Amino acid sequence: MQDSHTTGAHAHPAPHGGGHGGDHAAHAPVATGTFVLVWVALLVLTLVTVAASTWFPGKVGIGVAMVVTPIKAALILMWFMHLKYEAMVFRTMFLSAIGILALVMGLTFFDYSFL
Amino acid sequence: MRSESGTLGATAVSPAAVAHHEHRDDIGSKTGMWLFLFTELLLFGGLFIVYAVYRHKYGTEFHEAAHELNKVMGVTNTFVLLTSSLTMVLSVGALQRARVAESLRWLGATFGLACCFLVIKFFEWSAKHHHGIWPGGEHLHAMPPGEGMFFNLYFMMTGLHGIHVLIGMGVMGSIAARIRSGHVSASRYAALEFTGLYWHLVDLVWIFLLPLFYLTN
Amino acid sequence: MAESKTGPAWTGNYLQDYGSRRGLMAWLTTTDHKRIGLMYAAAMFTFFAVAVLLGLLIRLELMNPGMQYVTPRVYNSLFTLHGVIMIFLFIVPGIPAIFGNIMLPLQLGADDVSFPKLNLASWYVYIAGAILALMSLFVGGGVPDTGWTFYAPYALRSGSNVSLAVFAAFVLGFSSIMTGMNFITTIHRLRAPGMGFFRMPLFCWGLYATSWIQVIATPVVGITLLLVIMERSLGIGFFDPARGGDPVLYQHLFWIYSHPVVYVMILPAMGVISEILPTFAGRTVFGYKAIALSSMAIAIVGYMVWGHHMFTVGMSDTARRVFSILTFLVAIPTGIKVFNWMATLYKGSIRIEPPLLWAVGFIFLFSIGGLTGLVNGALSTDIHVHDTAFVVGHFHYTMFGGAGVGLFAAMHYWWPKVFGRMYNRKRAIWAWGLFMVGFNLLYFPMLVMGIMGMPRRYADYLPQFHTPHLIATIGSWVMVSGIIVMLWNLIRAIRHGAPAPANPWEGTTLEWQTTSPPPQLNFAVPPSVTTGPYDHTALRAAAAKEAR
Amino acid sequence: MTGASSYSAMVDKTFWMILGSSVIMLVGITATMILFMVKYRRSRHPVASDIEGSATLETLWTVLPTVLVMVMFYYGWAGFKVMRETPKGAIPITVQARMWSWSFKYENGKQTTDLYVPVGRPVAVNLESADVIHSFFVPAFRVKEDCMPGRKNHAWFQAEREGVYDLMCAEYCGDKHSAMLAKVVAVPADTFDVWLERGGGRPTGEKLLKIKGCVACHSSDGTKLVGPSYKGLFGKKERVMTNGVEREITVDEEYIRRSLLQPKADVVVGYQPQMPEMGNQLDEEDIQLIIDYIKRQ
Repeated sequence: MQDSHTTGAHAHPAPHGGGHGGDHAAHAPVATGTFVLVWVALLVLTLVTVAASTWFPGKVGIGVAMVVTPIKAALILMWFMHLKYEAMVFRTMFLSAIGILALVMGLTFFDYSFL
Repeated sequence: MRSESGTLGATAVSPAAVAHHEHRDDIGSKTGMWLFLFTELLLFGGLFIVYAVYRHKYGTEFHEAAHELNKVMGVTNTFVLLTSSLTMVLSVGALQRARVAESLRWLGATFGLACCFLVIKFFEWSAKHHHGIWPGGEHLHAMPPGEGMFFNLYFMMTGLHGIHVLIGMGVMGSIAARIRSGHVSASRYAALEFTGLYWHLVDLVWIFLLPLFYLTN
Repeated sequence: MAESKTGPAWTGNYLQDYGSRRGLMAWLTTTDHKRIGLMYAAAMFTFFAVAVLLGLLIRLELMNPGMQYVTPRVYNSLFTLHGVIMIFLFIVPGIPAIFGNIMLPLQLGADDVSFPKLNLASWYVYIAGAILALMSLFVGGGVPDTGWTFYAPYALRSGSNVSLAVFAAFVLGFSSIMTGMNFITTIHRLRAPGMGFFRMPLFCWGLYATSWIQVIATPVVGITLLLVIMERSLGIGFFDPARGGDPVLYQHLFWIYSHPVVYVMILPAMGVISEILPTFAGRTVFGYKAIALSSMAIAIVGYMVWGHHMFTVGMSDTARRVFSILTFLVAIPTGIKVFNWMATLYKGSIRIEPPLLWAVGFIFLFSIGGLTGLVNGALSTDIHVHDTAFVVGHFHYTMFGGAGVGLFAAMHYWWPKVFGRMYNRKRAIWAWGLFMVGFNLLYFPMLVMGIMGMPRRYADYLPQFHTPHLIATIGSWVMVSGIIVMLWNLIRAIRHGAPAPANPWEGTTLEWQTTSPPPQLNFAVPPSVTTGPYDHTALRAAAAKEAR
Repeated sequence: MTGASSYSAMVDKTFWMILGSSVIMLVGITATMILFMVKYRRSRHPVASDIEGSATLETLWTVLPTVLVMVMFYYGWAGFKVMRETPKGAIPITVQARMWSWSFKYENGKQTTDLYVPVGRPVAVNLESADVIHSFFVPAFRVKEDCMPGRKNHAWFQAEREGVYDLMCAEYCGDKHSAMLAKVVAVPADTFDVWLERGGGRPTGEKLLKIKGCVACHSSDGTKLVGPSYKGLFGKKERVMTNGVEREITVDEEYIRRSLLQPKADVVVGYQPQMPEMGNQLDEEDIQLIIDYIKRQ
């Protein structure tokens, strides 16, 4: 698997659980401005959703929410939760977990949509 | 796939030597943290499945019931949580740059915003409670099944989310103490970073709860 | 964790006390993965014994038609307890908690798992869950009588102590999640130098697939069980048709977890078999990548087949077809494993030892379990056998004949490593023979009577089912005597067995490179890896040299 | 066990097809393993050869089983399709399941505790449950479908031979699950028509109690079962739990009516609140007939 960060040098001895920060995982701190920009984007996107649901209740409002909400989630995941800066393996794991949830939900609807 | 083999194979490490050499595996810890976050996602995921099924079954009732919720409070709380996510990353960033006091200030702000969120939530819930709308309550029990389902889902999902906010606040408190005592610092900030990851997850869940409940009319 | 292993240049093995604590306290506070594994074993086999006893009582009551020894209510509690204990306390933690804990770091060449403290915590959570489960027997409205599946709306109406039992299952889920998180991280981070993912022993692959299921699936059942408790206490009505809820949704949520979890039970057992066969065939495994990747395939496809538990509940016909075809897909990677195992015996140099016999027994019994599963996968035939003794037979062939026998195989394979003692070979083979005969006498009649139309969970039955019931009950006695001989033989070996060499079976994976039993830090010299896990060349060369 | 419905032969064919290929595979696997273990045991074959794998073989034993299981799926599906497509003109019968008895309601209002069906004509069963999940299972007909509260499940079958067949509850439903049995009586079509006409109209109070399964839990001879006996019940003073408060009431018409419609409102001390609400199964006239019957006990 694509776990390029696992190197033999880490293999011995066992590390400790829990939270020590340190050199192995360190990446340069992200500029404050980037975070503020993400935050502004999140606020704006929230307003867009609310506006859509207020002025165009029903299909349009829900449609906008269905498009915008995942974008907001992606912003948080990629920047606030640093997935953008992490090794590939973290993104793969995350997508697998979400993928399974989506799959399971989809399969459930083979029952409810066809009743 | 890894091709290079490490050098440790050549050097024998005796148990005694290990005891004196404290070893950290931050990527390992982060892997564990993310795995934990997946379990949280799937925990809410189960409720999202329940929501999806009943929204499908009781579409109109859900729209009716959603009118009862206070959209202003819901949106305000979204802003509060989004802002708290910002203060959280700023706190991590400050600690990474070894600005301890600034980091603590941002962490304090995050804590305050979390409080603010809960206070708003409290007013919202108590208004509902006042009208007899709470799980097991008279009014809720008398509602048409679909609307009752909406409110029970609302209380279960925002309640579970609220518990997560409370836990997050507890963790923030203990991390603040550990930053102050120097156990969490610029050279070992992972604990604060993981608190941040957890807090953003709480935010992430709320981002989905907003359209599912407040913007469903 | 490093602190607890201090002691200047300690040279003893992990079974001996070290550090400041002695005796029981040293065990209860240990973070040593091997000791934690043994603590799981002690607790789990206690519960296993209880559940076997309950199973014997069920069989005794069913020996003849009519009610002989217990009332229907007590009978219902008996099969509920048998199921709850066997599933949640024995077979779900099962091989991962015992041999995953003991062997994973050894096979990877690490000196512990990634989070040793979390590992100990998960044992305590397991014990807490077990205590809650036991409490549900004695307090409140009586012993739960819902079956281990807790189906709504019966579980919502039952006056028995369902909430506490459900809460116990919820708590046990956390233990499972913690173990899964620990193993995934360990596998990603602590492999020996040179050990890429595709040089990992196949048991580790089995555990890796299992751990992912534990992490991803368990939370779903966690929230479902919480909702059952909320439903019983607050009447939220999610699963109660009287309040507009849908009992079928409960079954969906329950099986979204509980179907993948049968792979939690079986994948590590398949891993054990994949270890034993190359060792006793004295050759490399056939189709390493096929076996490794089929574990992952089973884990993933296993998520998509839960609906086959629900072919008669009134799901949409579309859903039934979709789940039927997906169910058949999961048979394919399973078949791949079996064929590769057989090919591993081809042109080997085979030694018939107890672990190999258990492994072969696994393949035989699990094949019956898997093949009868095809009857359950096909729609028209499943409609007939669904909720009959056929399903009970099929389930026990896969779970007991598979996961259970896999555990027994693991015990016979790794006992010398874990305790540094050999057990009596002859007695082990006798126990195996008794078990195999008894097992088939017990469960094969269930397949037959299920086809005849005997529903499951019946305290009493119509006279036409008498003969198979009688044979099954007699079989249960034979099988249990086999288990007793086996356990007695193994336990006796801990004190009286001959000392075991480091590598009694000529195994090639890393655990055989350290002493038996291993030292606290597993390896005096941390190993590094240059070949695949089942490379016998070095062993053969050594043997040839010795012969000269 | 021989099948007795129009589609049982089809189900059995699929079954034997799957079973046949399973037996062939099981015997093949077992024989091969034993053969290898004998032929390549160390005393006869001291040096093993390392065969890492074979792409050809892997492909072969991936593709062949895939084809085989898809054939199995197809047969299972084909049989299932027949089972789900109710033929036009099938006789509708409503199956009412409850803890722990069956009753069957025909189009003309006739109700029975055993299921009478004509040979050679399709029967469509609508499956209802008054409380928890039950499952309608007639092994001889190869038919099974749950009586799921909150869902309208259905099934159909056509008896091909005269006879009396077992009908069982296949979904665990509590204390008397294994006693929740009935018979399916398949009679010639003309006999069935005569039988159906004769028994129309409203059953007596005593018959109602039997049809609705009340007698499973309430005796008429004073025996204490799951619920109180009808004997000497009317006019008796009983201690009941109302909203968790114990109080004394006298059994009158009002109380009996409430017990039928809202059984959990007043539960007699010493009994579990297990009785289903009967409102959807009894109309006002039925209730009066039952009250009159209980008065006479």
